[in-house]
Parts: sequence; structure tokens; C-alpha cells
Amino acid sequence: MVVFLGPAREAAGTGRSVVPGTSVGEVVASVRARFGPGMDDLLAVSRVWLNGAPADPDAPVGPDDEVAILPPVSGG
Amino acid sequence: MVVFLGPAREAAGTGRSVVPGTSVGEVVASVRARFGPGMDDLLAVSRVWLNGAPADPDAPVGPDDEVAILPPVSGG
Amino acid sequence: MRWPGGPVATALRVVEVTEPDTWVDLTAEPLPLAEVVAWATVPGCGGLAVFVGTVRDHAEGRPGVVALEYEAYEPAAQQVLSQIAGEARRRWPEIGRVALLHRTGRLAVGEASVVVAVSTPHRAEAFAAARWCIDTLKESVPIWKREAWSNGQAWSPDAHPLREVGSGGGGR
Amino acid sequence: MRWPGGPVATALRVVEVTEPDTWVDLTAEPLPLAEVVAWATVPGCGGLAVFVGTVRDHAEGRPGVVALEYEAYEPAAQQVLSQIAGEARRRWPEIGRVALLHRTGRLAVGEASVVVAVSTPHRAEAFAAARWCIDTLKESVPIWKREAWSNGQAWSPDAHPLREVGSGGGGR
Repeated sequence: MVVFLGPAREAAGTGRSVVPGTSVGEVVASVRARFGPGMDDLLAVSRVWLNGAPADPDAPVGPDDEVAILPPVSGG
Repeated sequence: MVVFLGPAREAAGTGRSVVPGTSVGEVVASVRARFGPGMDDLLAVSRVWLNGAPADPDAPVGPDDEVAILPPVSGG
Repeated sequence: MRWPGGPVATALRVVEVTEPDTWVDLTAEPLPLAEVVAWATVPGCGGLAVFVGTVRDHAEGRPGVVALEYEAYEPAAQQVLSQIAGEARRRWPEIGRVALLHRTGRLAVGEASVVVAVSTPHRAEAFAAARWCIDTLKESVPIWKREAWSNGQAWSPDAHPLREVGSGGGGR
Repeated sequence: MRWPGGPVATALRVVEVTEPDTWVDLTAEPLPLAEVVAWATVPGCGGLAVFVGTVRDHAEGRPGVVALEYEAYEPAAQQVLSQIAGEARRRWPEIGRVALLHRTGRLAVGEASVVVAVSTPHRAEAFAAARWCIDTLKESVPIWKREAWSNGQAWSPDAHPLREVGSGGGGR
């Protein structure tokens, strides 16, 4: 499961999606392949978290895990 | 009229007093003469105001004016 | 969003149990500013510094802002607020109480979006820690602001690439 | 104490008429912290920095402080609070609202003795101005603190020779 937040949700046209991949890096590659160039630009400045925390690209991803695409933040 | 504030009130044993003098400097000299060495030490670190604002020693003082002895402050 | 038994749930439970002097929250309700100020005041601490962020009526190039909408990645955002509070205590061990609350959802102009409160024995540390907390919050908490102004609406361009708490910068 | 027609009365009247965005007060009542925070929030200002000084349960060499008593030289002290607000506006023209309130009389441990609140469009100025205001207040306002602790009472040794507002030091 991939979660798209804020501007990434807008770029994806959805808040969540299931894409192929057994690692964080593979999931991100699938996201890149499925969505348009707007998502490509956003991924370049975004962070990717796994289950609520930063994760390496080679961290394994199973069916119950949540990968999140986090564009630059603007809280406060 | 001289007004003694905070620690100066304690050193003077009174909150207000009438002492001779037609200038701020003369009034302060009268205070120094009338009260003990504790007041002397306090005057060395105190400010003297006339009618609610800083004043020079040669500023004239009339019967309706108020000279204030202001020891180091501790508000906040 | 929940990760049963995962790191977030565990971290939140630990914070709630062991840190009665820390108050972090993400809430769709108006921020309880008066309660935060009263709560953060403790007998050992003579200084309390508070920062309140409020919705401005303008933004760069966007006159007549009428509302903001904040979207958070929950519960991860709440966990990062706890991390910020913990890191602030590590940097300023003299902290008595620390509160970090962020609003979510739609806010009108003048409403508070965030409040930070830090009490310490002396004022210098309260100011420094509160400043560090709000600066870090803006860079590290997964929250996004959408602005609605006189003739448009869009995500805020005033955004920072997400940083991990304590990855350098500012404060002690 | 009154000086009819003197400089203090004049200055206070000017402040009251021309500065609706300035709130200064000396009061024997509990400080209205919640009202100050709400009042200082204005649509043009996204940042509000607040400092609250509270009575600590200890002072240097004086364990078990049970109460403080603040004595002010009124109305001069109130006039100096107005001067500080004016000087803060001169240094940070972006200030929206500024509040400086000081309590007088007897205070129990945990009660607020002073509150400073400054709102500005951006947070850096709010923090800097609030810090300058409390630092200047402590040096420039004719107020004296008497401490009652476990086995004695005396004027606070933490005192500063009175300085005129704006006579150098700190801030911009």
C-alpha cells in the first residue's frame, strides 16, 4: 500500500494505491512508472517513509506495510 | 516631597518625607544627611527621578514636586 | 492509518506513560491556548515562552487569504511532535513542561494553527527552546498547508523538504 | 501619586488615544493571560510570541519560597511600560500588537508576575521583540520584589540599577 500526502495526493489523483514491489525502492519505481511527470518532479524532493518512519530503499515491503510519499512540508 | 521606594523605603523607615532643598541635588543631600549610612550605600546605586522621570541634580524642586529615590529594580 | 504493534503505536504508548510533563497533539478542534499556558506553568519554572502561529490574511503573492487547510500524516505526525519534545528535553534538560499542538482541517483567518509552550527555571532557555521547537516543527512534521485566497487555492509554496528531528541545525 | 498636568499624565493620555494596539498595565489582580493571547492575535500577524514570568518555588540561596510581593512606583512604572512598547515598535515596525502587563502586591508560587506578548507577520521578529521587551522591562521599570521564603523575607538580591528605556543594549 502506498499513501500519497498533500501535494503528492493531488499529483497521484488518489490518496492511496497498491503498486508492485517487495522493497521501498521497488515500490517507488512502480509509483514513478504509473504516475505522470508531475509525480516524477515531486518524488525528486520528497521523502519516503515505511510504516511511519524513514526507511532505506532496500527495506523489505510486505502486503501489510505502508509506504508513504511525503513532499516538502508546510506545517506551522 | 521625597518618595522612598522598595529597599529605600526600608532604609528610610518611611515611604515619604519632606526635606529641605530647592534642587534635586539639594534634596538628595538632605536625604543623605538625615538618614543613616544604610541610605548612603543605597543612594550610591539608586536613581533619582523628579515627577516620574529622570532629572539632573540641578533641576529645580518646588513644594508641589516629587523627588523619588529608586534603588536597583527587580521586576519581571 | 494504524500499524498494529508497529513502531508508531509503541512509541506513542511510551510517551503517554512516561512523560506527564509533555503535551503533544494534532487536533481538528480549536487549539486550547489558555489551557496550554496554564498547564505549562509549574512552580519550579519562572519562565514560560509561548509561540502561537495564526492564519494570516495574506501570503506571498496571494492577497486576501480567506482560509487554510492543514492535512497531516497521522499518527506519524503526532509521533514526530513527541520526538521534537524529547529532543528539546535532551538539548535543554532544565525544561519543566513542553507542549506542541498543531491544528488540522480548515482554519479561518486569525485562528491558531500551532502552539508551542516551554517552561524553564530561567527565561533564556525558555525562549531558545521554544524557538528551536517551532523551527524544527516546521521542517520535520509531516503536515501540508493548502491556501484559499481571493482568486485561487493551492498548496503553500512555503514548504521545506522533510528533515528528521535532530539532524543538525539550530539551538544547542 | 499624581502629578496634575505633569509629564506622566500627558504621556499616558497620548498612549491611550493613539495606540489601540498597545496594552500596558500594572494590576493587583491576576494577569489575564488568556485574554492577552487572544487580544494579541491579529489577522495580519502570523506569529505571536508570549513570555510569562511566574513565581518560582526557589531563589538563589532561598529554598522554599512561599510568596513574593511586588511594589511599583505608580504611575511612573506604567509610563515606562508604555515607553518600552513604543521603543519596541520603533525597533520592530512590523509589530501588530504588543502587551506588557505586570502584577503588583502579594503573589503565591506559580502565579504569573509578568506577561509580554508581541505579534508580528513572521516569527523571528516576534521572538526577538518579546525577548527585548522582557529584558528591558526587568532593567527599566521601577518595580521591586520582596521574597518570603522558608525562614526569612527580604528584597530580592537579583536587582539591576535602573536604566532608561532605549539607553543601549539588546535587540535591533
